[in-house]
Amino acid sequence: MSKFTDNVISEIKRDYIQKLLSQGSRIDGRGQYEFRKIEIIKNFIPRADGSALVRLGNTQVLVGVKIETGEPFPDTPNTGVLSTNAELVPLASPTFEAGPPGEEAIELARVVDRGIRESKAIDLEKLVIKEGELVWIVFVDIHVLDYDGNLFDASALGSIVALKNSIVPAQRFGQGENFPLPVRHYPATTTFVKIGDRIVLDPNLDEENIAHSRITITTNEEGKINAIQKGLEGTFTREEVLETIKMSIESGKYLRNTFILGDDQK
Amino acid sequence: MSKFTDNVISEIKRDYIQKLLSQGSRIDGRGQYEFRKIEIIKNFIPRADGSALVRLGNTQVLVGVKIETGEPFPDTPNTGVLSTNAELVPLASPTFEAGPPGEEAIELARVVDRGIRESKAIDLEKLVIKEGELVWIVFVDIHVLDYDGNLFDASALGSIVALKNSIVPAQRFGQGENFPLPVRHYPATTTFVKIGDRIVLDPNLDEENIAHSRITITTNEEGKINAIQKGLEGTFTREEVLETIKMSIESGKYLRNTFILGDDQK
Amino acid sequence: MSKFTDNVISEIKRDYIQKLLSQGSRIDGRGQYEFRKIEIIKNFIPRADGSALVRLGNTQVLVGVKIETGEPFPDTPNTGVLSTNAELVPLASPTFEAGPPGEEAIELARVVDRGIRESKAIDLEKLVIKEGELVWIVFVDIHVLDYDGNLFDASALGSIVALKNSIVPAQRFGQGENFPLPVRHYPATTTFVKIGDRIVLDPNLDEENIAHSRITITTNEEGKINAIQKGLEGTFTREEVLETIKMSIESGKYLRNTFILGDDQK
Amino acid sequence: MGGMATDIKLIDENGKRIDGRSFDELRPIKIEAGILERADGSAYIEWGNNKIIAAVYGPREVYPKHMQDPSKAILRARYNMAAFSVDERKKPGPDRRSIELSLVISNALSSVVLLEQFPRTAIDVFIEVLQADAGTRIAGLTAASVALADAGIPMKDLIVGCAAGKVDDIVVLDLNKEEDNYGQADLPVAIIPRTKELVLFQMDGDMTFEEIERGLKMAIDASMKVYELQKEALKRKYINLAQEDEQQ
Amino acid sequence: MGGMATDIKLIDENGKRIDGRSFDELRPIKIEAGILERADGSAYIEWGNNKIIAAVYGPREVYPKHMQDPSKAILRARYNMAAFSVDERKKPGPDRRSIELSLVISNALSSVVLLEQFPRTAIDVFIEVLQADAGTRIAGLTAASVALADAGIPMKDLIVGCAAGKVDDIVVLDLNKEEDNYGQADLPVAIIPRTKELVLFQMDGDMTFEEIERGLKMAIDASMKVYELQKEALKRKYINLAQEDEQQ
Amino acid sequence: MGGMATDIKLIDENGKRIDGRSFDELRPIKIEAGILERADGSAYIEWGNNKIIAAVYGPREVYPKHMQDPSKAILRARYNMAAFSVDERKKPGPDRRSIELSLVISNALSSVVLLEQFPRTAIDVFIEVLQADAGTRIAGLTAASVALADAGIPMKDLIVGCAAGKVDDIVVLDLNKEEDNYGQADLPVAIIPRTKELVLFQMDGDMTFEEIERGLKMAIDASMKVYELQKEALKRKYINLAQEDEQQ
Repeated sequence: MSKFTDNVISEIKRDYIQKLLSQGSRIDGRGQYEFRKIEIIKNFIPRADGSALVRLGNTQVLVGVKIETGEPFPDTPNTGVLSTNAELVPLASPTFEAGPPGEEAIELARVVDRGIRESKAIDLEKLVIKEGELVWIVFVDIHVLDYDGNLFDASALGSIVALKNSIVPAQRFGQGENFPLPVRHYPATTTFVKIGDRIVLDPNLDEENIAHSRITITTNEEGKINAIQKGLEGTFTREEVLETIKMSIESGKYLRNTFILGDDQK
Repeated sequence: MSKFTDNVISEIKRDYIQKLLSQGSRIDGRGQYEFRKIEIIKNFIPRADGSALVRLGNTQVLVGVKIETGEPFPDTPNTGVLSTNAELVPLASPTFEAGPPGEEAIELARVVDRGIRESKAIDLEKLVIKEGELVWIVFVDIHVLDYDGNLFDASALGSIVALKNSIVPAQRFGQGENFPLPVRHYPATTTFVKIGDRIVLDPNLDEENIAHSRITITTNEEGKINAIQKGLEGTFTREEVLETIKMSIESGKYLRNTFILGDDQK
Repeated sequence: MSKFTDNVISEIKRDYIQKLLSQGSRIDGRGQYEFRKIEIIKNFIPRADGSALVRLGNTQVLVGVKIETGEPFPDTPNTGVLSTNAELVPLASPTFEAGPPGEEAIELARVVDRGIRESKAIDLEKLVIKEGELVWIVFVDIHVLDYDGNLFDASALGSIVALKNSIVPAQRFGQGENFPLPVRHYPATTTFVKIGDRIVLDPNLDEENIAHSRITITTNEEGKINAIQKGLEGTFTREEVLETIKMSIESGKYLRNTFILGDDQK
Repeated sequence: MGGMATDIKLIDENGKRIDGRSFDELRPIKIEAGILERADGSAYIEWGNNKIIAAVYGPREVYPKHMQDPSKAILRARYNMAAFSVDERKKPGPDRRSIELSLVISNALSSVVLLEQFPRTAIDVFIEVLQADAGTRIAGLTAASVALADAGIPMKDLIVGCAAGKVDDIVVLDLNKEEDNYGQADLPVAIIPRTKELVLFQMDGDMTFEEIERGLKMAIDASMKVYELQKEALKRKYINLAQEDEQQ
Repeated sequence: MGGMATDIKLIDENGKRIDGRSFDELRPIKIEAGILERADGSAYIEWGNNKIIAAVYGPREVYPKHMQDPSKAILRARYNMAAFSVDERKKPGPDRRSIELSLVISNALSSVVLLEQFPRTAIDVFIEVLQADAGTRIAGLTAASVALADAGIPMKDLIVGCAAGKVDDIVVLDLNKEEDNYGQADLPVAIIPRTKELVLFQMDGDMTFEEIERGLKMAIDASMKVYELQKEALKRKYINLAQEDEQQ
Repeated sequence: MGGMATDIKLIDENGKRIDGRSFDELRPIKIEAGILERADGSAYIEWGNNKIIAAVYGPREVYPKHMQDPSKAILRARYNMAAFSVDERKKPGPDRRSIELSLVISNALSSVVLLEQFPRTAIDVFIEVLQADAGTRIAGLTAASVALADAGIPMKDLIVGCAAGKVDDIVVLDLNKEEDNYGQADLPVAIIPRTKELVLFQMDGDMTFEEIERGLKMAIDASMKVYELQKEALKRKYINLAQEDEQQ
């Protein structure tokens, strides 16, 4: 609930987008299940232990990874710790406000976190220095720079690319040689919205602003599903949900092969 | 100072209550020093280490006790710790707001805490695991569910009943066998308000809303006084205060015999 | 940005002050580089480990020093810790509000802190109990009581006088005999404001309210400069800045000889 | 999911779960409407060992005013856990999990409440988890929609839900606490019963497409059973009210 | 009460207390009115080793506006301890104790201020404890009511108080820090001197009815002595003002 | 200054600094205007290893309303460091240093923006430090003034700056991270280039009058060079826009 409701879209634009969709077209000419142009600059922040700047159309998200030593949680003494945080800094949108993370930032961080955690992307058991006493804590910080829709996919993509390229700074902490962060799975996250009765992948801000329902799905390289989050106040039918899950497995493959495992990064 | 001043009472009702009182009657037919109907369900929350749901007329308060290990205070290395907290959750009244405890919740928690602490109800010296290093911390959490006046007495009663039935979960913390929390005194708390020049025990919400002064008194089984809190913006004469203290010793006996020591609990 | 803009000054008074200044006079008859009357009561708070009440005209600031044991910062294992805090309590001005320190209080604390820290006034290396584990932490708390302009100089003066008279309470912490806090340098802080094209030392509140630029300079007994802070939205020319630095070295001598090293304290 | 690697066996050789249920069996559920005096509407639910109260206030004024929506009411749900509701005492106040659940519950309820009828106002829904035992978001949401009905807030339908999950490689209904801690996936679902559209849908863990398809069906079928309990609770409340009226 | 079991003897064989006072003797008290330039009214009190300043601002505007009371002024007292006022440095900002004391002090002052004369405004009272030595709430309240008078706020009367307590099984007046830490009970009292009605009254510890009766009497009698000091402080302030006027 | 006593030698026998620069040499600087879609104006700066983005929103409405200034716009700059921008992860949210820098940056920018043209509004400037390498406040301020120009906010001039400092007893320009950590003084300066008036000026460390005089001159001269880069960045932006227009 922002004071600056610049996200409000004009009636005319709303009607135009909906009309196009009903004819099978999108406002920016994309196909129903087509991503916007994706650019990734990995290691954009050399001072971080891993980082990736993701451009998804005009949306820009910078993810930085910092790895430090600390105590494990009492109930998991023999695994490292993953901590994911998102800042919707007011630089990125007139609707974002300074201050502690609001419900949108928290939802974003928790959905991205779930994708990494539930896919067991990081081998946390290899991040134990002394069982029950000292482990590596992996901080994933999502810094949104320009908000033009679909922060979920941009942030999740930036996070896994940053993690894949992260180095555990063991030397800085007097813990021996540096080593690559052990990443063993490559979750890919895709988001769909429903506008009227049409469903599209990777909504831009205009589409997001008139969407009734949203669904974000994370799948792994075996085609299994690790996380789902339905969002917004609208509904999906069971058939729609199952269709988006199927499409997510496909689109996830594209993201994984092209941007996570592939070399299409700067 | 609430935004939703639903506690405001109509002029007509105010006059009616005052007129009745001047004739020696109360709006719900009770005597001047008569409690509303009291019902207690102890161990309502088996997951807690002790609990009691108190219904005082339409007021409902749930008190839960959790007991954990922790460090003692530096100046009392050989006693356990008591920590009392009250949450006036917005579910219980249109005048309660979400957020950190306000002055009303803090006054409630501190007055209940004082009754337990000053009566030395809990034998805190028996809650030391290792002197100066590890002791039991007893958390009393007062969760107000329905606010129809006199939270002080409902909360204090719920707290002592919950404590009396609490088990120290030593096993959960690898500290040997569970044992009953050592409770050796049974403080009883009674609250009076002054409306015009009439004083009544256990005000309901309508009475509270037109009261000028309030006094809450905690007494123990020896008829000694352990805590007093005068509240609200009005005054009491010395004689009135002494009269309420006398009545509190009597009413405290009733509460203690019937609900704290007696079997009139579910 | 306060709700209570009592600091707003009338057009007429503004014009009068400016006219006087253009004629080389100040509203209270002082010379351009003359301090208001200064009174210091040292050890005003015997319960503190050091203290000084400073009256600078009608401005009153109470500085208290508390010294406790604690851990050093990881990157400076062999020095004690200095922590400076300022509270602009709402008692001191209609424009101050309760709550955590705002940007003005933080600027004040940080500028005073810089003067003490950069002049190396306290010999922090003598405040180590056990290297890397236990050191003395020196808390300087600035409590503003009456705000009639120029909090910087009053607070900085009170801080160095309080520190010079502080006793490290080693006995209270079981660390041997008490000893005087080792203070080896005597920074003096002076503040100038620019009104129109005139610069004056030690502005009172009326002058502060119509000033465009402010500069606060801390110098040590060798005539070296340890800290500078330009404030407010206006500008200074290079020549003006250099002139105020020169004057600050002079005025600093006066403060140091009369109030810090001298006996002109109660 | 807790995701802890353990040797705990959650389903025995006869297909029975540790609490004796079969794979598609709900825990015992009890719903009561109108249990608070002060709230405009309220409900209490026991679902397994969950004990949860929901209350509704509103439509009422919104402060500060610039938060008002001139075209409709704002529905704000607040999911809160009592300090003593879980094994280790929870510090009072919202944590990140509570904030996320408050959001998804607000969204789910907003899908059926006729918010357009009350512009510039707020409808506040408070869910207090008194004892937690897995499935609190769905149980709380289920109680909240009864509380909304009890408050007389106009709705297209109730909201009702149930979780499915995956335990010992089997898709099962309505995870209990141990299954939630040591199982492989959790799949909370809430629907509008009249249309069976999904209004809340989350998943975490590891499931194939087919497993989700199966879990979703089980959760929707079970939701319809819980829906009957919601309606009965509301009916009981109104029968009681009618009887009280007669007695007067 | 601190309630620490110790062998500290607080009253000697001659009935003298550790600071040499008899059982019903006040500590030295000094009150000064009008000691701050900026505040609308102010007062400084030394009571034993307590050093406390009170200031008043108002009546003034209330923000945000929906906090205004259309029928009267809101009186808001804020009791605050300086970080260096106590043995162990106190972290700045309100703790639970400060919040409770701010409330009981606000209540006590509200009983005499003619709030109805200033609807929609706030009267703010700030109490800064610079050095604490037991009895700060009463000393602060006593100074605050002088500051209100100094600000010209219309009042039915001043508020004044004193604590009694129980030490070594004896009821005594005006506990000092050691007596507060190691004694058996504390009984802070504040009254409207004209009517001797109680406006603040708290107790914690262990007392019989008769002990409270005795303590209450001692506290009220002592309050009347402090009342004289309040009036003298205000008189001194106005004599000084008058002299300054004459000199001009 | 870090003030750590070390044996680190920061300037070699040939007068070269550890990164090879001479005493009055700037680090490499790259400025780009208009790099964000959503902001009303934006700029990106790389200055040595600093990487900083600035964005501007406004003039826009101020909430709550009593914060509005009826005579002019409020300019609010917010300096913020990303958690990963420094060696040890920084907890998100403002610390005391960020709050002070936000203030001095707000003051500096306010000196040139024609705030009187937009009464009752706010102009918000957000500076995000993505990677920090000494001199972030000046680099951020330099980017912010380009962002203001990019947003079309009317200004008397740009603001531009540079720091001088003292290292191994020598006055040098534009400290890098090691020089900042182990040097003797830091002297950040920002000016209005047209008049060379100072709008930001801070110092900490240990310098004589003559050293400050020299440092100040070096900083002002260098600022004029950075000013050229600012103007080029803005020019490039408008040439690109013009070309895009032609292509359409």
